Amino acid sequence: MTIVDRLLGFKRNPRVHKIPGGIKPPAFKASSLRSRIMPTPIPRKLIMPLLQHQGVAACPVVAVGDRVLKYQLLAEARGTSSVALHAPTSASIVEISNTLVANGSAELQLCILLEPDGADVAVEITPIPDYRALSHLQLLELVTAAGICGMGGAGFPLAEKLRLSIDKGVELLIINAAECEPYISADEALIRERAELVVAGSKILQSICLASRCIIAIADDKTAAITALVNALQNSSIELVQVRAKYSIGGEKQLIQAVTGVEVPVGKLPSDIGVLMQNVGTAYAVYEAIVEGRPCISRITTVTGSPLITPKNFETLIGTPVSFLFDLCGIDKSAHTGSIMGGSLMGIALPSTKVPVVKTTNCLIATCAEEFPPAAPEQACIRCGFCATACPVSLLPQQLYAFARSREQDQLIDYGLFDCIECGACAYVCPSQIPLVQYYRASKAEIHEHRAQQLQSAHWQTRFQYHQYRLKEQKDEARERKSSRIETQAAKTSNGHFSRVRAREEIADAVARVKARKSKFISSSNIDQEKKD
Amino acid sequence: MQSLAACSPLQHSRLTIGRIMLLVVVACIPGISMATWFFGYGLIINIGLAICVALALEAAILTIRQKNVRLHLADNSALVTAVLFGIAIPPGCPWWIVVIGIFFAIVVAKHIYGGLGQNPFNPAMCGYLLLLLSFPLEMASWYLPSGSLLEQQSFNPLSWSGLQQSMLLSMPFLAVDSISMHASIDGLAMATPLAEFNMAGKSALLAAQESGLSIFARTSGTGWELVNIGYLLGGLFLLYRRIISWHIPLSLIVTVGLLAMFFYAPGSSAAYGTPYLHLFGSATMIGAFFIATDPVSAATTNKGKIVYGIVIGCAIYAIRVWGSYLDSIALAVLFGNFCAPALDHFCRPRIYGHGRSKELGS
Amino acid sequence: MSNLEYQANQGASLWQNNPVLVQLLGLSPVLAVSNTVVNGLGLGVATAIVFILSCVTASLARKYISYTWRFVWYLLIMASYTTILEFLMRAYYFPLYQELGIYVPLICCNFAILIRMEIQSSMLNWKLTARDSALVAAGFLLAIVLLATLREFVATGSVLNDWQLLLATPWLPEVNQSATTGSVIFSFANLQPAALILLGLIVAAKNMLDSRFGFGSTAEKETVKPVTRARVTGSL
Amino acid sequence: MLELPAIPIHLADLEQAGTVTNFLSIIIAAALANNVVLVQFLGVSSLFAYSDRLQSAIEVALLSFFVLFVAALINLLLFRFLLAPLNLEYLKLLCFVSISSGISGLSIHWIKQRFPLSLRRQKLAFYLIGGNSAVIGVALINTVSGLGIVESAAYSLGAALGFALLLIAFAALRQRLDTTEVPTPFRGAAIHLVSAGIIAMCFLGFAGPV
Repeated sequence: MTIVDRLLGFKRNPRVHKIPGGIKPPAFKASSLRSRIMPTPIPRKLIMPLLQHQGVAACPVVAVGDRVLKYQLLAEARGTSSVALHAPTSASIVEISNTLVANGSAELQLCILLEPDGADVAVEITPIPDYRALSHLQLLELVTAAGICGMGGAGFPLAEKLRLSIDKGVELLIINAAECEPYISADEALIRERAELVVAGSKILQSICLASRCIIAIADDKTAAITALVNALQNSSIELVQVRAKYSIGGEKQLIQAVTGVEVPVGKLPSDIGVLMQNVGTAYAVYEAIVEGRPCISRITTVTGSPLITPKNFETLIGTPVSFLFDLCGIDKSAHTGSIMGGSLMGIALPSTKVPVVKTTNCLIATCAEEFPPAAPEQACIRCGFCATACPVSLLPQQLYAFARSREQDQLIDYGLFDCIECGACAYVCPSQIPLVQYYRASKAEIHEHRAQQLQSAHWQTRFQYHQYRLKEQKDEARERKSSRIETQAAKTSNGHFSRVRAREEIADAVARVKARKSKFISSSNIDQEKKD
Repeated sequence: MQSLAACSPLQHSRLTIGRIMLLVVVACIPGISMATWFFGYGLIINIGLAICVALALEAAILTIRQKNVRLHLADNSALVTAVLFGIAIPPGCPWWIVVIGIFFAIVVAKHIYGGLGQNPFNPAMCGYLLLLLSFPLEMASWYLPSGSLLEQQSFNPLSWSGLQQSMLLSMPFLAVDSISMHASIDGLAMATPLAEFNMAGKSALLAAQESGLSIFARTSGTGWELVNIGYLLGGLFLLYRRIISWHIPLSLIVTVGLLAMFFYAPGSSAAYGTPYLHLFGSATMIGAFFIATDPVSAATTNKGKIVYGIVIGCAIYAIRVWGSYLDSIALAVLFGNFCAPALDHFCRPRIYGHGRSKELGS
Repeated sequence: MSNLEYQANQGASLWQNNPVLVQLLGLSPVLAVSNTVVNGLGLGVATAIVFILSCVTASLARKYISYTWRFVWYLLIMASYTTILEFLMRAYYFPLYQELGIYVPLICCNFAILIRMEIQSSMLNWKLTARDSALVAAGFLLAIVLLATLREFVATGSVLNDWQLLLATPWLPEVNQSATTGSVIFSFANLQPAALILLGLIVAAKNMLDSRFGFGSTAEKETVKPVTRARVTGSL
Repeated sequence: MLELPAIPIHLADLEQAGTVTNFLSIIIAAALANNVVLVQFLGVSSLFAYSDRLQSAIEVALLSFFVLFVAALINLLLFRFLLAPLNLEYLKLLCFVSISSGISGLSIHWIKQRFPLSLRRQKLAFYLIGGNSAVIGVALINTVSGLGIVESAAYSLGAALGFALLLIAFAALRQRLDTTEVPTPFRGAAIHLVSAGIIAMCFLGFAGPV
């Protein structure tokens, strides 16, 4: 893209705002875009993790030995921050057990293991060709039932996000097609081939969240996809915005800033400033769920990497093992050194290729030693500031790194550790090969732990103080009782008769005094607490 | 099998410190070759000696500190320190001056602080400043091999005899006969035209400047333009490769230029030197592009870098014009280094989502 | 502080708890006049005299000093002794007094003394105070002489140049008492920065000795621990 | 009378001063080239004691700027108009000490009432500022420098400015040094002293201006 083009593009899109930072790693999208999206055959085994998104795991409604049909519910959503799970094909349930999945840690997760019978028999589904016939709440119900979560990678449950947006009243729906990771081409392939369906899905989303405007934001280097979208968007109220292609523009907050010029204030959600953002893949899934009536059982996944002979985009069933997809592309086993799920910058290294594709898997990379050499030894930070230039949220990663090493938690918070989106741009450019993101994650965990400990110790301190206070109180009471007894005895001896009423009054007085003192203590200890804070 | 890093990002830009430092050294080459053409081989000998001493010291200290010697030598930081130091000190000064300076630079200014990346002061300039304070005379005299013979006998400092004399100047113990050595160092070139300007009074050099001496003339006082242009080219190369950012050099050069212009204009006697003299008749260019931009000791925020450049620019001008030391780059840069942590603290960028609250649709 | 603790603690002020090398108190005279041993010794002894006298006085008067205004009293005690000392020096050691310049009157705001008065003299009787302050003053003297020796040796290659300045005037009427400039080898050591850097090196050397021979080490523990890079070691 | 201290102050050159630019140059010379702390070593202890945290360093810097300037001014006037005419010069030390500690005590009291500063160790602050050798030292230098009253005031202002700026910048530097991996024997006081030495080197470089 030449400078002239960029200038013209700028003129065409006066709405695009400049965002700080960003990097431009070399793109590897062309190889996987050479062929069209290919539907995968049914594998011999499907692994369905119950937690494929952010939030709470789904609750299985089937038992081992059951036979399920395609589209049948496997697990239902547990509460609002959970999504349902459906059978991708007709199969029998072999096992429900803890299995290795790709979740960034070595932790096993509860999965439903299916053995497809190959017949691919489906249950009845009800397509709704005209979504306008339904109210937005009915549509929301359908979307919830379809078990869709964000397809961009983060995997926030769609229904919950929509509900939040309806409650807060959003004005603008942004469809995120600014796929900026160097290896991923799933969204681009989807737009190229099914632009109309994506646009239809976006319209449904717009009518659900009641936004007055809808914008599709796409990176300006995806020329074929832009052409397809322009054609699909003719006579439509949806606008197309081309943002500059650089890495981390695809992040939710960054894209909102680029499109609207508004920043999401710290501690707030995009819906608080009246914006809802959804991925293109999610829009497509919504189209499928409403117009075709199909729940979310497949997604578009880029399978790429130089050890693969024919990298391509697959329309793959959820639960397909990664090795099955690699074999479909033809893999050079000798060159293959490792696998990545997600992009090369924000993705996770896979512990094994046996793990399944989940609803958030937009890309699978088979790595080779040349492209992904093993991490070089970490050297000293020379404060070159490349990281600060690359940071899309204007942090100072070099300072954060220094504070993380010397464990200065107050400084870390002051310098905005919790504003870090962990995009990894800083670590990508770092000439000292410092795994900066790893430091930040460790520091975040440490600070959380420290805070929990502080709360705990504060709790125990108040308990202890109260204990001390109670002991003292008991002593006082005993003394009081003793003195009052002496008094009453004295009164008895002096007056010659015992007044029951007066004694009761005295007791009531004493109790009131004690209560007053107690409440005073509690309020004073609260004040102390506040002072400490 | 080989493994990937545990934590994202799994991809890397492949730029390493060693490569950055090497590029800085490469960018020095035009300036060094110009200076060599002007001053003879003395500069090359200085730099070579400095590199040898620096690498040996670095390796020794890394061994004492029980670090991985090969890994840390490969970052080439000692190389850059040595080259910048070698450029700064006058050619033809004895070898022990180089050793003392490098020792201070590598041991005190760098490794006492914990090595590369930890030192708040530019090591090369610390070493230079120590020498400037300890041996003011030696540091002010830039010997030119038989400089007085230049015009009369068309003496070439780049010739074999020039090399010989340079060697003798640096390592006097090589001379068998001490008398012959003394005979050959009668040439004394000033460090910079500015130095001559400071020493010879206010107008002597000015007159020479304005009488239209060719900038290619290899006599003392001129020729420094060429050296500066060499460093300017090297600096532009670094800018092009994005090794350094534009903030520090630009703000520094603009500050020095503006100050020179402001103080030059009102005085009819032109007592403080022309902007041209300040920018090209001294070490401003190497200071702006190579020394002030040392990432370890400079400010790191963008706003901080601009203020840092301005602070150094003002310090350079003040020391040059009102101070008693001849060349002020080292002093000014160290002063800037001292201010850098405070500048970084007060010039932090606004983090996304903090502060400004703008409404949608406004 | 109880008597026992005090007994156990004595000697600590000389090295482990040295006012200059550890607490960084009273640095201004140490740094400023340590360019020659003679100067350092002169000012060190003068400071020690004021030190002991002030502490003893404060200890004797501790019952009459009001708590709120005690610092003003302490400063006034020190200032009085300093003024007396200044006059004595002017009478008997005029050349040395000239060499030391402004730093003689400045003894009156030496923090090492002030803090010792605050901690010890307000609690202890005058005998213990005298012993304690003598030790601290010795520590001060030790530091200043150490630094001065180092600086003078590096600068000139010899120590105790102009030793005659230390002799009182009445006994040496004829000797030329003005400071002579010796041959200079490494003039940097005479400059102010060298005082700071060399003192830093002495402190570091002290830390190193302490940790090597296990005198109650004052060096801080290693707080920065490099995080090792975690790797995925699972196989494919 | 006292002679000029052994440390070169170059104030003799300033006697012809009389114009605004000369006041400016006195201020700059006192703040940088003859920085009270690092070149004349007045108040070094406070520099090291108060630079451990940047926030408190800023507060102490503002406070000591005020105290240093006002105390030097009052001491100057007292000396010139009371002590010198009455031949009571031998009382100057006692007067300076009581006045400067009184001023700092009052100013801390005043500030505590109006601004809830986070000044830690306020007692220490009191006598480190009140008994600060920079305060007394500047007052003493003013008695011996032979400058006029206005020039002495400018010198005091420059000295106060130099002290405050140095304290803030040094605290920021120390904050950075705390995050670096200084070898164990050098950690703490040693590295701070070495850094101060290097800073003093570049302040010396300013010597000679004006």
